Amino acid sequence: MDIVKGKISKKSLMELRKKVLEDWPTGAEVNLQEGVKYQLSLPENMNFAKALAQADAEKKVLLQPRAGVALVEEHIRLLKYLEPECDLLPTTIDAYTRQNRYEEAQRGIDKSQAAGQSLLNGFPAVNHGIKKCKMLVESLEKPVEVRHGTPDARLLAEITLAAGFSSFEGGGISYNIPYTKKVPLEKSIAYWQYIDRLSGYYEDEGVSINREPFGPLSGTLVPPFISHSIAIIEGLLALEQGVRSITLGYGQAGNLIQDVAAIISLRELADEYFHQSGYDDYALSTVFHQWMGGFPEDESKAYGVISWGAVAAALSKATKVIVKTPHEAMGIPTKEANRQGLICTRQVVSMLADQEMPQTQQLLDEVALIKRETRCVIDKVFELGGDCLALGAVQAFKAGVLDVPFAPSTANPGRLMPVRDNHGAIRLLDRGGVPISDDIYEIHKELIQERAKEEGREPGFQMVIDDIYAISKGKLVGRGNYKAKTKK
Amino acid sequence: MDIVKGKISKKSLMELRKKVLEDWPTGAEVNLQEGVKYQLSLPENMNFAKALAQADAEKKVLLQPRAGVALVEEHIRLLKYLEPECDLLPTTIDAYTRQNRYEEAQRGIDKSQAAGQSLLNGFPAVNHGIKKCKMLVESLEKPVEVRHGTPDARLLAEITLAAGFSSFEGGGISYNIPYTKKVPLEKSIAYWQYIDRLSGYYEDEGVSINREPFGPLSGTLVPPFISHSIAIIEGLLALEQGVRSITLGYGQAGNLIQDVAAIISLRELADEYFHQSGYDDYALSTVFHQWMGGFPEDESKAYGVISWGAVAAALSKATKVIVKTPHEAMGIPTKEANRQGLICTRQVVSMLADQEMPQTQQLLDEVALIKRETRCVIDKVFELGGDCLALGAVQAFKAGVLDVPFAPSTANPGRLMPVRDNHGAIRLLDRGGVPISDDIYEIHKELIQERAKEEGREPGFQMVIDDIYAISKGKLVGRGNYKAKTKK
Amino acid sequence: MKTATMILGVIGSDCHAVGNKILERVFSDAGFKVINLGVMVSQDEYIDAAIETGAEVIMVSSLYGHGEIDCQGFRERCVERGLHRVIIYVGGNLVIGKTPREQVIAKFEQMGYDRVFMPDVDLESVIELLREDIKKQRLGNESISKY
Amino acid sequence: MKTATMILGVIGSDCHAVGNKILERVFSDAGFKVINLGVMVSQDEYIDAAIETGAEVIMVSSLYGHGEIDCQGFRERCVERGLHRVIIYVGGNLVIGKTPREQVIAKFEQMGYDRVFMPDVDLESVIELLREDIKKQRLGNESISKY
Ligand code: B12
Ligand code: B12
Repeated sequence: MDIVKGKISKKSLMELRKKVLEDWPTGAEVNLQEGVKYQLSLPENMNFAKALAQADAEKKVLLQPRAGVALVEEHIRLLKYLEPECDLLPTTIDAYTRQNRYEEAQRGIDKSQAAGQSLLNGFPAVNHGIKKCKMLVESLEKPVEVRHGTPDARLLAEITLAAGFSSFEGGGISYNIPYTKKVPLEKSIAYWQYIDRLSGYYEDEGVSINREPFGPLSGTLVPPFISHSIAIIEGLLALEQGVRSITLGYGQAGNLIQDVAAIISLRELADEYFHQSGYDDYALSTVFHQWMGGFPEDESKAYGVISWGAVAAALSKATKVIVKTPHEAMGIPTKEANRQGLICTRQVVSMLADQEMPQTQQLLDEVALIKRETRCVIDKVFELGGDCLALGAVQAFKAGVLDVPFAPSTANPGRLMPVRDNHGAIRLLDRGGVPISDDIYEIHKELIQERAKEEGREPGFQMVIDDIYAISKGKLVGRGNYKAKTKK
Repeated sequence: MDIVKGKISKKSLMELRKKVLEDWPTGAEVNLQEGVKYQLSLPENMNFAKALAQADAEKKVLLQPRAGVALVEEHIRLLKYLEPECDLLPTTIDAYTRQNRYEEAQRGIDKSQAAGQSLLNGFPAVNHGIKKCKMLVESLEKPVEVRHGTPDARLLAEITLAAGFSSFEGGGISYNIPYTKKVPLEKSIAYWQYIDRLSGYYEDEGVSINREPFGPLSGTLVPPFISHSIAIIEGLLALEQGVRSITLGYGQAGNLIQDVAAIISLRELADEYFHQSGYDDYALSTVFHQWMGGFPEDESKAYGVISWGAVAAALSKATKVIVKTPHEAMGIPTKEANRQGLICTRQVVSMLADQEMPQTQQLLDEVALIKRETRCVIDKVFELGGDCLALGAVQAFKAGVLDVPFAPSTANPGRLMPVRDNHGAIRLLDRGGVPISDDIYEIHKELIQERAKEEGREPGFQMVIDDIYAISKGKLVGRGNYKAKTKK
Repeated sequence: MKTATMILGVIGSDCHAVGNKILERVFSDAGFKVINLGVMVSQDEYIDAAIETGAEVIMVSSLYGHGEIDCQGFRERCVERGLHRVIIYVGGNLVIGKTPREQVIAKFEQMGYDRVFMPDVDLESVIELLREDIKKQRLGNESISKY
Repeated sequence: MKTATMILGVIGSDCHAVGNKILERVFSDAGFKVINLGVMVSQDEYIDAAIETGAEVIMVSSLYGHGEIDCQGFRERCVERGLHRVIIYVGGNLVIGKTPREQVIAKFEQMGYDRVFMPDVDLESVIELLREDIKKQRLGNESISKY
C-alpha cells in the first residue's frame, strides 16, 4: 500500500484489511465488529488509555517492563509474575514476527516446545492467533501493550487489538529506521497509517486504543530534538487517522538536566504542534525509557544504571517509565531479573514521589534549546511535505533533514554524528544535513570544545566510540585515556 | 579520667597512657616512638589524610565500605577482596570491644575459630594486638580507618595507630549518645580528648592522623542541624588537642535538597567556627553516609536505596561516601554483598561525576536555614561552656540544648521529636529544649502542617513511626493509610 | 483479659534503640503493661524485673549480631531463678549475616524461646499470638504452643 | 602480512547496528580490508561476498538472541559452496538469556566457528588472534587452532 493524504476512508480501510488478513492463516480469525465488542466487554482496568489518563491526572509515574517469550502458557506465567510489581504490562514480540517471517517464527515455537524453553526473543502473537491472545489478556488484571519493532505490523495490530490489547507501540519512522535495513520509508509509513486508522476505528467505536511512537530509536546517543521531531510527527500522523490517546517517548541520555528538559519540552512541543494542526481532543502522556544503550555486564552496576534512570524518570514526571533489568547486557532477562528491575525502580520512584526537580535557569535554557532545535527540524519537514506530512517525513530523510545516529536503515542518511559534552549531555559533533540553525550549532560546538579542552584531545569519532562504551564501562562521558586534572 | 580544659599536656598524656595500656595484655606491646616510626615507614598511599586532601583538591568522591570480621586472616581476605572496588578501607570493630569487654571478645574469637566462621560483628583489634594489626595494614595498598562506636576507645586507638591505621572514627558525643546507655558524657568526652591528643601527638611528629566524628548518630530522622552541631563541636575539640585532618560526617535524610544543603552548610559552618576559634592550618573534608536507617529486606529495593544515596553523595560533592550493602536489613554482609554495594555506588558516582546540583534559591534557602539552626545550638553550647567547650557540651545535653532523636543514652534528653515534611525533609515536630529560635520553629511547624493537610491527619507520633518504617517499606514519607489525592 | 505485664529490652551490648521504642509504644497501645529496660540489658536484669513485677512475658530483642551468644542459656537461667512459667519471645536480626529464617527460628526455639521473630514481622500478629499464649499459659498448660 | 579481506555483518533478522559500525572501524584501523554488509545478513550473502572478494575471514555478529537458530549450518553451507578454508569468527549476545560463557563457546565451536566471543571481548586481543589465525591458515595448516 502507498501513503494516503489525510485520513484513510472507512471504505478503503476495509478493502486494505482483506489483503492484510490473508498474510497468515490466523488472519482469518479477525472480525472487527467482534473485536470492538470484545474490547468493550473487558473491565475498565484493562484499558491502557484510561490507566495513562488517570496517572497523568494524578501526576504519578507508572512502571512498565518489557517481556515476551515464545509460548503462551509460559508468557502468561511471566506476565502474571511481573504484574504485582508494575502498573502496565507489555507483550514484546519476537524478531521473526517483526520481519513478518511467520514461518521462521513457527519454527521457533516448535523448537521452543521441543526444548521446553523459549528460543525466541519475544512472543509471536500472529502465529498464536486471536484465541490464545485472548487467553493471555483474560488471565491478567492490568492493561497490556504490544511492544515490538515491526515495519509492517498491520496483521499484528489486527490480531492483538481484536484480542483485547489496548496499546500498540511503534510508528512508520520509529519502527523502520532503527529496526530495518531495506524497508522503504514510504512503505512503513503507509503501513502505520493503516494501523493508526485501525486504532482510530476502535476509537470511533468507543474503544480508546493508546498509540505510542517508539521514542529511543537506536538507543545510542540520540539527541533529544531528533527523537522529539520524529515522535511529534508520528503523533500528528496518528491523530490524523483518528487516534486520540498518544504517548510520546524519550530514551534517557544520562545527563539529568537534559533528560528532565527533554520530557518537559516533549510535552509542551507536542501540545503546541497538535493544537496548531487543529487537534484539541486528545489525551497526551509521556514515556521515559531507562538507558537504552549498552549496559554494564555486572548486575550491581546495572542496578546503578537502572536506579539513575528511575531518578530521572521520577524527577521528569513522565507518565510512565520503561524499566530495564540487571540482565540487560547479557540476554533476555529471566522473570526474576525482570522483576528485580521493576522493584528497584519502584523503590526509587516512590522515594522521589514527593520531590521536585529544581526549576533552574539552566533547566529552562535546556528546555528552550531543545524546543528551538526541534522546531528547526519539524518546520522544515512541514515545508518539504506541503499538504502531506507523511510525504514530508519521507523527503526529510532523503534530504538529511531527519537523521538518526547509528540506525541501520539505508533510508537513513547517517551523516549526523552526536557526542557528549563535558557534562554528559548529547550534542552534535556533525549536524549532517539536519537544519538546526547556525547559532544553535555554534552552541553545540562550544560545548563540545569545552570537553575537548578538558580531555586535551580533538573532538572526533574516537570520542564518539568512547561515549558509546562509556556507561557499560561505568562512566557517562567517555573520557578515553584522559587523566582528571585538579579541578578548582 | 576527667575533662581537661584546653590541650592535654604531653606529660599528662604520658601518665594517662600508662594506665590505659594496662587495660588488656596487648597494651604492653605499644610503644609510641615506634608507632610514629612505623607510620613514617609506610608508603604515602597508606595515609588516610593524604588521600582525603587529594580527593578534596580534585573534587572527587571517594568510596569506603564498612567491614570487619573476627579473625585476622579472614579480615585480610575480606579487605583485599574489597580493595579494588573502593578508595579507602575500613576496619569495623566488634560490639564487645566497643564496650571494652575484651574477655567476651576473646570468647568470640575462640568460638569463631572453632566454628570456622565469624561469630563477631566486627574485628576485635585490641585482642589481636599490634603484630596482627600490622600484618593487616601491610597486606593492603589503600589507607585504613578504624570504624567502631566505642565510648572509651583509648586502648583501641593506642594499638591501631601504632599499627599503621591512619584514620580513627568517633568522638566523645557521637560515640556515646547513639552507642551506649549509661556511660556519662563527661567520661566519654574526656576519653576522646585523650584520643585526639594522641592523634595530635602523631601529627606533631609528622604523621597526619585523620579524625572523623561519627555524623549519622542514631541514623534515624536526625535533623541536619543536630548532627552538624555535634560534628562541629567534636571537630573543635579535636583541633584543640592538635588534630589537623578532620572529616565531618552526615547521614542521608533522603530529600535531595536537604541532603545537598547539609553537606554544603556543614563545610561552610565548620570553616566558620574553626577560623573563629583561631584555627587556620587544618584540612577539612566531608563524608556522606548512604541511608543509615532501616533498609528494605529485598535486595533489589536495597540497591535502589544505595543508588539514591550515591546520587546524593555525588551531587553534594562530599569528599567520601560510606557505602551500604544489599544485605543491610538482614545482617552483616558477605564479602560479595559488600562488593556489590561498592560497585553499584561507583557506577552511579562516576556517571554523575560531571554533573552538578542545580544551584536554586530553594537550595540556598535550605543551606541558610540549616546554618541558622546550627548557630542557635552551637552558640548556646559555647555560652554554657564558658571557656571550656567540652564542659559546654556536657551541660548542653543536661539542659536539652543538644538532643539526638532515638538515642539510647540516659544522658540524652530524648525530648526532641523529628518528622518528615511533605517533601521528605526532616523537620521538628517537637523541638524539646533545643534552642532553635521561634521563627525557625514556626517554619518547621508550617512545613509539617502542609504534610498533615495532605494526609488528612494530625501530626503526631504515629507519623513519626510511619516515617521510621517508610524507606524499608519503599517510600520516603510515611503516609500511613493516606490515599493520594489528585494533584494539580 | 487481665492486664499482663511484659519486660521489654535489647539484650547484651546491643545499642539499637529505635525498634525498642516502637515496641514499647505498640505493646502499650495494645493494652499490655510494658516495663521497658531499654538497650544493653543483661539476662539477670530481665529476670530481676520480671520477678519484681510479676511479669508473665519477657520480650527479648537482639539486633547487632551477637544474639546467638547473648541469648544462650536464658531459659535455663530463668528456671534457675524460679521463673518457671514465663513466656519468652525473641526477635530482631538474631544472628550474624543473612541466614534462612527457618534456620534462625529452629536455633532459638531450641534455646527455649517460645516464639522467634524476624525484623519484618507484623506486630499486630505478634500481639494476637501473645494474647493466645498468655491465655493458654493462664489456663495452666505447662508449655505453650510452638511452631 | 598481505592485507586480508574480511566480510563483516550481523546475521539473520538482527538489526543491532552499533557494534557493527564499531567493528568496521576497528578492523579497518587494524589494517584489514573490511567489506561490511551491515545488519540483517543471510548466510548466503556472506558467502557471496566472500567468494566475490576472495575474503579469508567472515566475521559474524548476532546480538538479538536468535543466533543459535541463525548460525546453524553456516560452516556446512560454506563448504557446500566451495569455501573450504575460510576463517569464521562469531560474537555478540549469541543465545537467548544470560548463559555461562563456556556453554556458549562450546555450542558455537561445535557448529564450526573457529572462535567465539562474548560482548565484553577486548577487540585488540581479537585482532591479535586473527592475525595469528590468518598466518597459520596461509601456511596451509588445514585447521586453525581452537580453544
Ligand atoms: C541498543 C539496543 C537495541 C536498539 C538497537 C538499535 C540499532 N539498530 O542498533 C533497539 C532498541 C532498536 C534494539 C532492538 C532490539 N533488541 Co536490543 N539491545 C540494545 C542494547 C541495549 C545495546 C546494544 C549495543 O548497541 N551495544 C553497544 C555495542 C558497541 O556493543 P555490542 O552490540 O554488544 O557489540 C560489541 C560486542 O558484542 C562485540 N561483537 C559483536 N559481534 C561480534 C562479532 C565478533 C566476531 C567479535 C569478535 C566481536 C563482536 O563487539 C562489538 C563492539 O564492541 C543491548 C543490550 C546491551 N548490550 O546492553 C540490547 C539487546 C542486544 N537487544 C536485545 C533484543 C532482544 C532486542 C529486540 C529483539 C527487542 C526485544 N525483544 O527486547 C530488538 C531487536 C529486533 C531486531 N530485529 O533485531 C537483547 C538480545 C537478547 C539475547 N541475546 O538474549 C539484548 C541483549 C537486551 C536484552 N538483555 O534483552 N535493541
Ligand atoms: C540504625 C542502625 C544503627 C544505629 C543504631 C542507633 C540506635 N542507637 O538505635 C547505629 C548507627 C548506631 C548502629 C550501630 C551498629 N550497628 Co546497626 N543498624 C542500624 C539499622 C540500619 C537500622 C536499625 C533500625 O533502627 N531499624 C528500624 C527498627 C524499627 O527496626 P528493628 O530495629 O529491626 O526493630 C523491629 C524488628 O526487628 C522487630 N523486633 C525487634 N526486636 C523484637 C523482639 C520481639 C519479641 C519481636 C516480636 C519483634 C522484634 O520489631 C521492631 C519494630 O518494628 C540496621 C539495619 C537495618 N535494619 O536496616 C543495622 C544493623 C542492625 N546494625 C548492625 C551492626 C552490626 C551494628 C554495629 C555492631 C556496627 C557494625 N559492626 O556495623 C553497631 C552496634 C553497636 C552496638 N553496641 O550495638 C547489623 C547487625 C548485623 C547482624 N545481626 O548480623 C545491622 C543488621 C546492619 C548490617 N546489615 O550490618 N546501627
